[in-house]
Amino acid sequence: MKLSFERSVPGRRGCRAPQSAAPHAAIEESLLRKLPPRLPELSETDVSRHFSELERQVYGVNDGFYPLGSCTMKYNPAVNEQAASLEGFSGIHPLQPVESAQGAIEALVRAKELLCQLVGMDEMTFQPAAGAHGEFLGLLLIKRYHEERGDCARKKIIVPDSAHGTNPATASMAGFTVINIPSAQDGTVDLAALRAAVGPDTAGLMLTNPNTLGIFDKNILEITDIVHGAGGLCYYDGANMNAVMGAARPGDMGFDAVHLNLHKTFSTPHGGGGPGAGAVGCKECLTPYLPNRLPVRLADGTFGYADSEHSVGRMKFFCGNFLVVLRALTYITMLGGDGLQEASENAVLNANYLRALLKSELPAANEGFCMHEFVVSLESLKKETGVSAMDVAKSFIDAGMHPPTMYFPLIVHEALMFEPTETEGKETLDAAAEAVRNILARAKTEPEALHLAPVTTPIGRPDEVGAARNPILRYDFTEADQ
Amino acid sequence: MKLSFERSVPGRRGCRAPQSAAPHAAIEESLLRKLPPRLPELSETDVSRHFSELERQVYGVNDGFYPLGSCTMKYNPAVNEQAASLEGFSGIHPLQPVESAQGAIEALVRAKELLCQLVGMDEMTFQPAAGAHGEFLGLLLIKRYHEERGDCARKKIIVPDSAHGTNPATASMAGFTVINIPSAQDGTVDLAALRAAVGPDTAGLMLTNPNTLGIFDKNILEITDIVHGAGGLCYYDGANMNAVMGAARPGDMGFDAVHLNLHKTFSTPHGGGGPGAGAVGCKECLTPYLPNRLPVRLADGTFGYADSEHSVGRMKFFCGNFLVVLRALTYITMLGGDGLQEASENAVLNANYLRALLKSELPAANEGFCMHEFVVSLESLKKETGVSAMDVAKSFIDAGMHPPTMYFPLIVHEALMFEPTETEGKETLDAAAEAVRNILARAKTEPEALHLAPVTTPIGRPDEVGAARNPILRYDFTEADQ
Amino acid sequence: MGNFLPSTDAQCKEMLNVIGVSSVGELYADIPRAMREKAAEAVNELPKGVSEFEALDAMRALAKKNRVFDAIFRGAGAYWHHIPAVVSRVAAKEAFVTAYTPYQPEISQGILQTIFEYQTILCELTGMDAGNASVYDGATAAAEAAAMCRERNRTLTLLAGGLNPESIETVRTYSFGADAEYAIVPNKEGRLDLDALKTALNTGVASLILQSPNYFGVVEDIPAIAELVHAAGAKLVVSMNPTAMVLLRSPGECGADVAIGDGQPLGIPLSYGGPYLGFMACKKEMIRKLPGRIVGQTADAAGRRCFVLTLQAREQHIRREKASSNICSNQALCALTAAAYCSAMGPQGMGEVARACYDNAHYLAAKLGKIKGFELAYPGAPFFHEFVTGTPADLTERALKALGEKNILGGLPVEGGILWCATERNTSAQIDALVETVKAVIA
Amino acid sequence: MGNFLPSTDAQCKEMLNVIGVSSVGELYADIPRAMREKAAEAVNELPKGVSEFEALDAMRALAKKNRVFDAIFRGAGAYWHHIPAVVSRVAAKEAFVTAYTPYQPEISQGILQTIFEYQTILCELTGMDAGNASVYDGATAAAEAAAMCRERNRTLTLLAGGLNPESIETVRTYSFGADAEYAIVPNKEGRLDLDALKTALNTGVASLILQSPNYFGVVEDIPAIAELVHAAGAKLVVSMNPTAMVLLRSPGECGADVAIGDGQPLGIPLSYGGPYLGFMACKKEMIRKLPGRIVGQTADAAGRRCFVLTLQAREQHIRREKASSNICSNQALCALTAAAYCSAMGPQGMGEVARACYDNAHYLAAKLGKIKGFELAYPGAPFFHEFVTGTPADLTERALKALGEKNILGGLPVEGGILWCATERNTSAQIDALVETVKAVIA
Ligand SMILES: Cc1ncc(COP(=O)(O)O)c(C=O)c1O
Ligand SMILES: Cc1ncc(COP(=O)(O)O)c(C=O)c1O
Repeated sequence: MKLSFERSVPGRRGCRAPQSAAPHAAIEESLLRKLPPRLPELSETDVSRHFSELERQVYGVNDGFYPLGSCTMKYNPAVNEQAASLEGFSGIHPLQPVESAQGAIEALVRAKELLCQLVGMDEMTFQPAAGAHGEFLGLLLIKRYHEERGDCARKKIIVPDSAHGTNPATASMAGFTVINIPSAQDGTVDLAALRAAVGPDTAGLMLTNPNTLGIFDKNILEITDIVHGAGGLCYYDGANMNAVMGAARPGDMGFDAVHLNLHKTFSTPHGGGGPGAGAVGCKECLTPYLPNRLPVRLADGTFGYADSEHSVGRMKFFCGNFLVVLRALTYITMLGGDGLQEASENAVLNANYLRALLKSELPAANEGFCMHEFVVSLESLKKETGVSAMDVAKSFIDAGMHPPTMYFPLIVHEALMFEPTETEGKETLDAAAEAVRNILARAKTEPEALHLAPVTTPIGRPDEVGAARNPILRYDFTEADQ
Repeated sequence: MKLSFERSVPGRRGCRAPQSAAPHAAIEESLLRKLPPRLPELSETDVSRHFSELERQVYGVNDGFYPLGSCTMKYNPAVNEQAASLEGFSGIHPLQPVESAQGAIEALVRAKELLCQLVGMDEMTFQPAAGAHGEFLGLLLIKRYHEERGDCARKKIIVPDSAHGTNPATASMAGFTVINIPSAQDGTVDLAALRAAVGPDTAGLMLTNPNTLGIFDKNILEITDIVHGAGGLCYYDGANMNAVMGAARPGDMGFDAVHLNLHKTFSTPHGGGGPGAGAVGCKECLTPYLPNRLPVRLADGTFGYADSEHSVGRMKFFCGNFLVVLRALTYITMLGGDGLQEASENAVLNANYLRALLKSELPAANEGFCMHEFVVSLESLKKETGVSAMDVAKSFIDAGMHPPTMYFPLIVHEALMFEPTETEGKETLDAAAEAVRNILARAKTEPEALHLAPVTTPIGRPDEVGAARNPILRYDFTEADQ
Repeated sequence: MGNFLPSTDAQCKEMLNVIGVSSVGELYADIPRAMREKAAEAVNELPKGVSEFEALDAMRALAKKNRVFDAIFRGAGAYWHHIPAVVSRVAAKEAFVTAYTPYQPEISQGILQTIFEYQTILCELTGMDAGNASVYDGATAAAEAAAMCRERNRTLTLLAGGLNPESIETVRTYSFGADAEYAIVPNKEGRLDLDALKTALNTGVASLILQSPNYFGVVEDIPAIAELVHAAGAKLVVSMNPTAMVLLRSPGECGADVAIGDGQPLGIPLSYGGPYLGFMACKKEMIRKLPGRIVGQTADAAGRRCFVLTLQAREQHIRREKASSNICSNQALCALTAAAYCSAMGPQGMGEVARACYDNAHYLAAKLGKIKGFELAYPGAPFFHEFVTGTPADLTERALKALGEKNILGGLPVEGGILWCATERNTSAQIDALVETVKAVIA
Repeated sequence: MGNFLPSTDAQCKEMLNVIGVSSVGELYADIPRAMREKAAEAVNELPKGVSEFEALDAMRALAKKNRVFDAIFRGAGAYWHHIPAVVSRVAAKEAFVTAYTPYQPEISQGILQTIFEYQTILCELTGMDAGNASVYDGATAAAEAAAMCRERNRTLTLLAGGLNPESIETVRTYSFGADAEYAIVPNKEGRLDLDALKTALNTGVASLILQSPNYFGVVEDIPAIAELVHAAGAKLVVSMNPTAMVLLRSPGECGADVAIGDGQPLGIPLSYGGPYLGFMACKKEMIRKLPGRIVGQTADAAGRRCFVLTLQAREQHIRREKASSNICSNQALCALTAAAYCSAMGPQGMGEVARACYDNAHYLAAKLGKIKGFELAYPGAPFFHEFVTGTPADLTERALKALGEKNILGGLPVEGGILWCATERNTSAQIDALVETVKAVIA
């Protein structure tokens, strides 16, 4: 379809600004922009149609099953959006006086109290804008903790090889050396490897539990003990919290800090890639290092902010992605403790059900039960038929569903990772299993066809290699002029 | 696609109501419903997906060109919706005290003052919910007018054969006999026929000008004079007002009453068939008969309602489709007098341009220029190739556009009626003309193919005859049980 | 002004060239010059256009002049319910909002199917066989029902005294148009006086239009009334609040021939009275007398199920002066909204709403009824979520004023007292606050 | 609780059967029993679930505790602009809202194309060659820019004294992580002190991060600074308000290597500070150092133009600990919103907004500046839509309080005075009211 620039008509105009009644003020010529930006020149009709057409080329959770593993693509209640669009929230300035923003600060405090209780932490900040941002803050807390204790040799962060890419990337950003440890055969942390890795240079461990294979590491207390025993701290990547609300608290597992992806577990929509929010909770030992402007309940019953001179500093502007937190609070308020627990239970139920349906066809990457997601390996299918995980995933599109996550975690070959979430009904899971069965049957009879999937979409598979080799990152206006 | 009833899962539940803290009150057994209604049992996920899928099967103005003649499918500014959803409008009760609804009544009064000025009327009511409803009120005003003057023999309403179907239907509903008069060769009112038709039994004339052929009747003053001369009154069907804002006022043409389709000219969205609003304006002679609860500006500067003992009575609940009027007011406020005039000018320009582009291919139903819409006849095409107006219209769908109105007005054979509206750009009109040219070319080379159009839609042409012969007007639950 | 004229000056010029004129003015040549000048002058006197921001700001300023009450205890035809967020989102979907009547079924299945679902839901709620795609509102539904029941020799419409007075007025207006007769059958102790009904029923009676729960909140004895009406050879039209239908016996179960009402409680905001949703449903025998759009199921040539506007031979665009009604544009988006509401709530959710309305109203009635001057006007009469207290006029005024000061909209003053309403939105805290306020007025 | 668990009890049982367990509890067998019990206890102590209506009502009650000002004259990183209604509608389209990162291009072209359009718009505004799909906000954009400019032997980041203090703090935090150095180059009379800059520039300097118009509203002499910075072999990062870019010389025109900032003024509501939109754009040479998602154009096998996430070799999911940044989720919907805003306003509309901001701010400055105690702190320094008056602390407090009483949010107290802002939304009536109120305080 056309780009907005290709719909543009020279001289056509869009929305008008109010004319200022103020006198035209002079501007020094040298300050003035010379080349006007070539923005699209569209009428409102054009804008409406352009974005309607674009939306029709997007598959959202509202279009069907979206089992994108590790991303918790649950259905997000419409009421979240209504709450976030209340003018009392969307129309207030971040720097307006605290007395005039009591409701906003109270919302932050309430959200923090509820979430701290849920994950077993003592304090929480909402400044980080996403999970990775939260991880970064978490590691800075750990860094500052060791520093303040004069424990300056602790420069290493241990990360299992099953970890999400943000974990090692974050550790690097925080100035640590990353120690990757291999997983045990069953996908859990290899305790021996962990014991071997820890030492006086250990700053901490980053772990997600359930991990990216969807396994709850039953040795979790031992793991955190080993790290603590060596003087390190434990950081919990909470991206998979949707499995264990009401079933296990990171705080009780022995973690010292945690981030929660509010846009995953707490049902704020994903927006095509964001915005999210990466709430960071911690135990008392780390509290002093949290960013300033910490929302607090004051002695007189009002709400305000607290600063600490030990803070690692600010993570971004203002109080984080406020409206995302507000959506999460709406969700938590509606579900309540009981509802959150049920949500996790159903997420786990759904994942195990789908896994059971697929078991005979697709070898799961591990034994036993899974938590809210599971990984299958198509390695043998690939060997037998030449059909790859990618081919199967793309064929899923032709069946009217969003593919599972492909090729993650990296430790499983030809991996597909399914996370159905609790908001899907049995019939959707049945249909998904049926679709996989059909695809696998076709893989045997007509493997070439699957290499071409999807065929029901406006475009086929794009040339991604070409895109990276010869990057075209913006519209080329000279093209149009020819 | 599935019906909601087919997505339903027994026992699945949707939105919860708040639990009442009041004690459970007893109900007499005999009052209780015996069979619970078989409503769909869906989760919110299901609801979101169901209606998303349904929306993907609707072509709206946001999807492209929609030249549905007589319906004025202009682009409706998004801001109208924002204004209508302000809680100060959407959250107020129609029977709350006048003092607590001053803004609402002021809105009605402002809208009425602006529109009266625009069409040259003295007073206006917003009670009618649509154009046809407005027509009905208009004729009741006329009926009461004659009655109150003791002029009881006036039982006939003259309607040209080019009129919209609502006109004669309304005249019947209002208890009049309809006198259809044929149009002159050029599509205007045949003055001789009109003169012959009027007499002491004439209650009035219903006319739209420009008429349904898109022609402004240049004899309009003579026409209204003839009717007035015979003692009748003149009613203006304002559905085509989009052609003449700032160019001609029904009041100045000699009309005594007029309805305006706010959902056409004044840019409130069509909602898949409604709601609209049929504001009725009239000259002073008819004012006493308007429905009660007439919004007025009071002497003290506040706003209230006025009643008249001569009123024909109430047309519906409360004050009409209030939020539709509010959207119209937003639109009028934004455009201003100058903008409304420009809108009409551009509507006329666009229609004449498209007509000119098509002239060589499609004989227009009349000579000269058109106003905001025009009618072409495919009679000769049909004779030559067997391709009907319907076939061409359906082929338009395959070209990605909404068809023009088909087979209306009835006086033109194989009619197609194009109303591009002012919110379309030249390139859209060029594309439409190109599409018509292609279709006509194909009509000559492969007429059979056009009988099968559209082919790019989820369904082909439905069996409408079968639908009417064997009406299935609701889902049959027994079907599902089998 | 505004951003709604895409054509640039250059494009306009090109277009004029193609048309073969030099200005738009030439296209208006058929309009008498003096008439044009007058019209131009008139628009010149209108305010000039402003930016979107300024227009919206003007509307915001108007909205602020209205009082949004914290709690509403007034019904009388417009009910304060919670609207699930997903319903509002569905009803705002751009294609639903901007399309028109689905004349082209191939690109309108989404709307047609929704209306078909709405019709089915309507049948289920009312206990009827078929429904139309909507009429303007509950009052015009009553007027249309009166018309559809008239026969050559039966033209008199009886209106129950408990019918909403605005519905009565509307039927009266339509009857004036139709040159048809109507008569009001009075109430006795808040309900239709069956003796008066018996007297009124004669061979000229086409129908009785009955509301239950009636305007005063009281549930009528529909089965008994149906028997009387049918025995006289007339039709029974029952107007019922759709929320009540989930809990109480439906019109169909009670023997009505036509069920009508206003669908506003089904997800449509109060909106100062409109747009709302008139619904009409009937027994099989009367289908071809139903006015308005009707959607039917059919199939395309490939046998795929699909939906179309059907039975159009009743309608104005085909039958013109012989049409059963002149209705054209209706309340389609409101019907879609109601379908979405019923789908989002489901039978359980709607049952809970109905039950909460019932319980809250009875709780309120029990508390209010104990206050001097606020005794129930019709003690012992069954009611759903509205009831009348027999409050004297001066006390009414004082009570409502005191409530207003607490930003509570109290009941509606009606003849003989106050008509109260409570819905699922009226929490018991609100009810208690109301009762305390009223008590304070008395004290 | 809530309507988000579609499975009925019967279905759950069927599913458990297929899995081969009798309860969900068995699936949690790997969790130590004591841990489970403690977690269950903890959720038990949380409030119970409520209906949607009650949850929304609770949020409404919170919203009411915030004050929505009638007029806002405060900026400092968050700007009060009109958002065209069509932009809000576009940004609320359900599929845009609910989809995630477009990992599957075949069913995500709508999002990918929007980001590609956004990147192009960004390049046009900033005068740069390439932009990314967004980072968290303007402050993290500064921190990321500092990181992308660092080289093996050039690690020192200079921060202009006029950089937003919250950006400075953020860069400082990130620097703590990176074990990298930073230094602040002080201002002189509201603008960067060029002599201090000269002194600070040495061969270890990686970049200077400069904001213009700076935090105090003053337009910096970017070309002169660019010359100095480049002469020292360092990179110049310029942070600029996107509204200002339409009127003033863009970072690219002025010689910046990287342009950053916060896109909030482009159609994103104030929202108590977030979500906003961090933007980053750079010259061709630095493209592969840009952090974050980037969308590129390519084609499918049939040669159809399409868009994909590209240059992923920089990113964490491929490069892990060697990635240029850890960013994963970003502010995609805000980028889409900004693209919709710029498309809806167009160059003319945005030009009008910029001009109205400029004129209104200068009008305000002229009026305020004449009041004793409200003289401009940097008279003669060019500014866009923010400026500082050199108001003493006690007067600041009194003036802001008086404005608050009129429901006007006055400027932000900063060191040495008050930082004011005016946008196209601040009508001259509002400005006059502000000035009158301030005058009354003085009198
Ligand atoms: C396991 C895990 N950790 C961390 C992240 C990073 O979260 P975010 O995308 O919010 O930065 C993700 C998200 O993709 C994840 O799945
Ligand atoms: C010329 C004309 N008159 C009257 C009407 C009836 O208006 P409404 O559909 O609002 O009842 C229409 C609408 O279709 C029309 O085009």
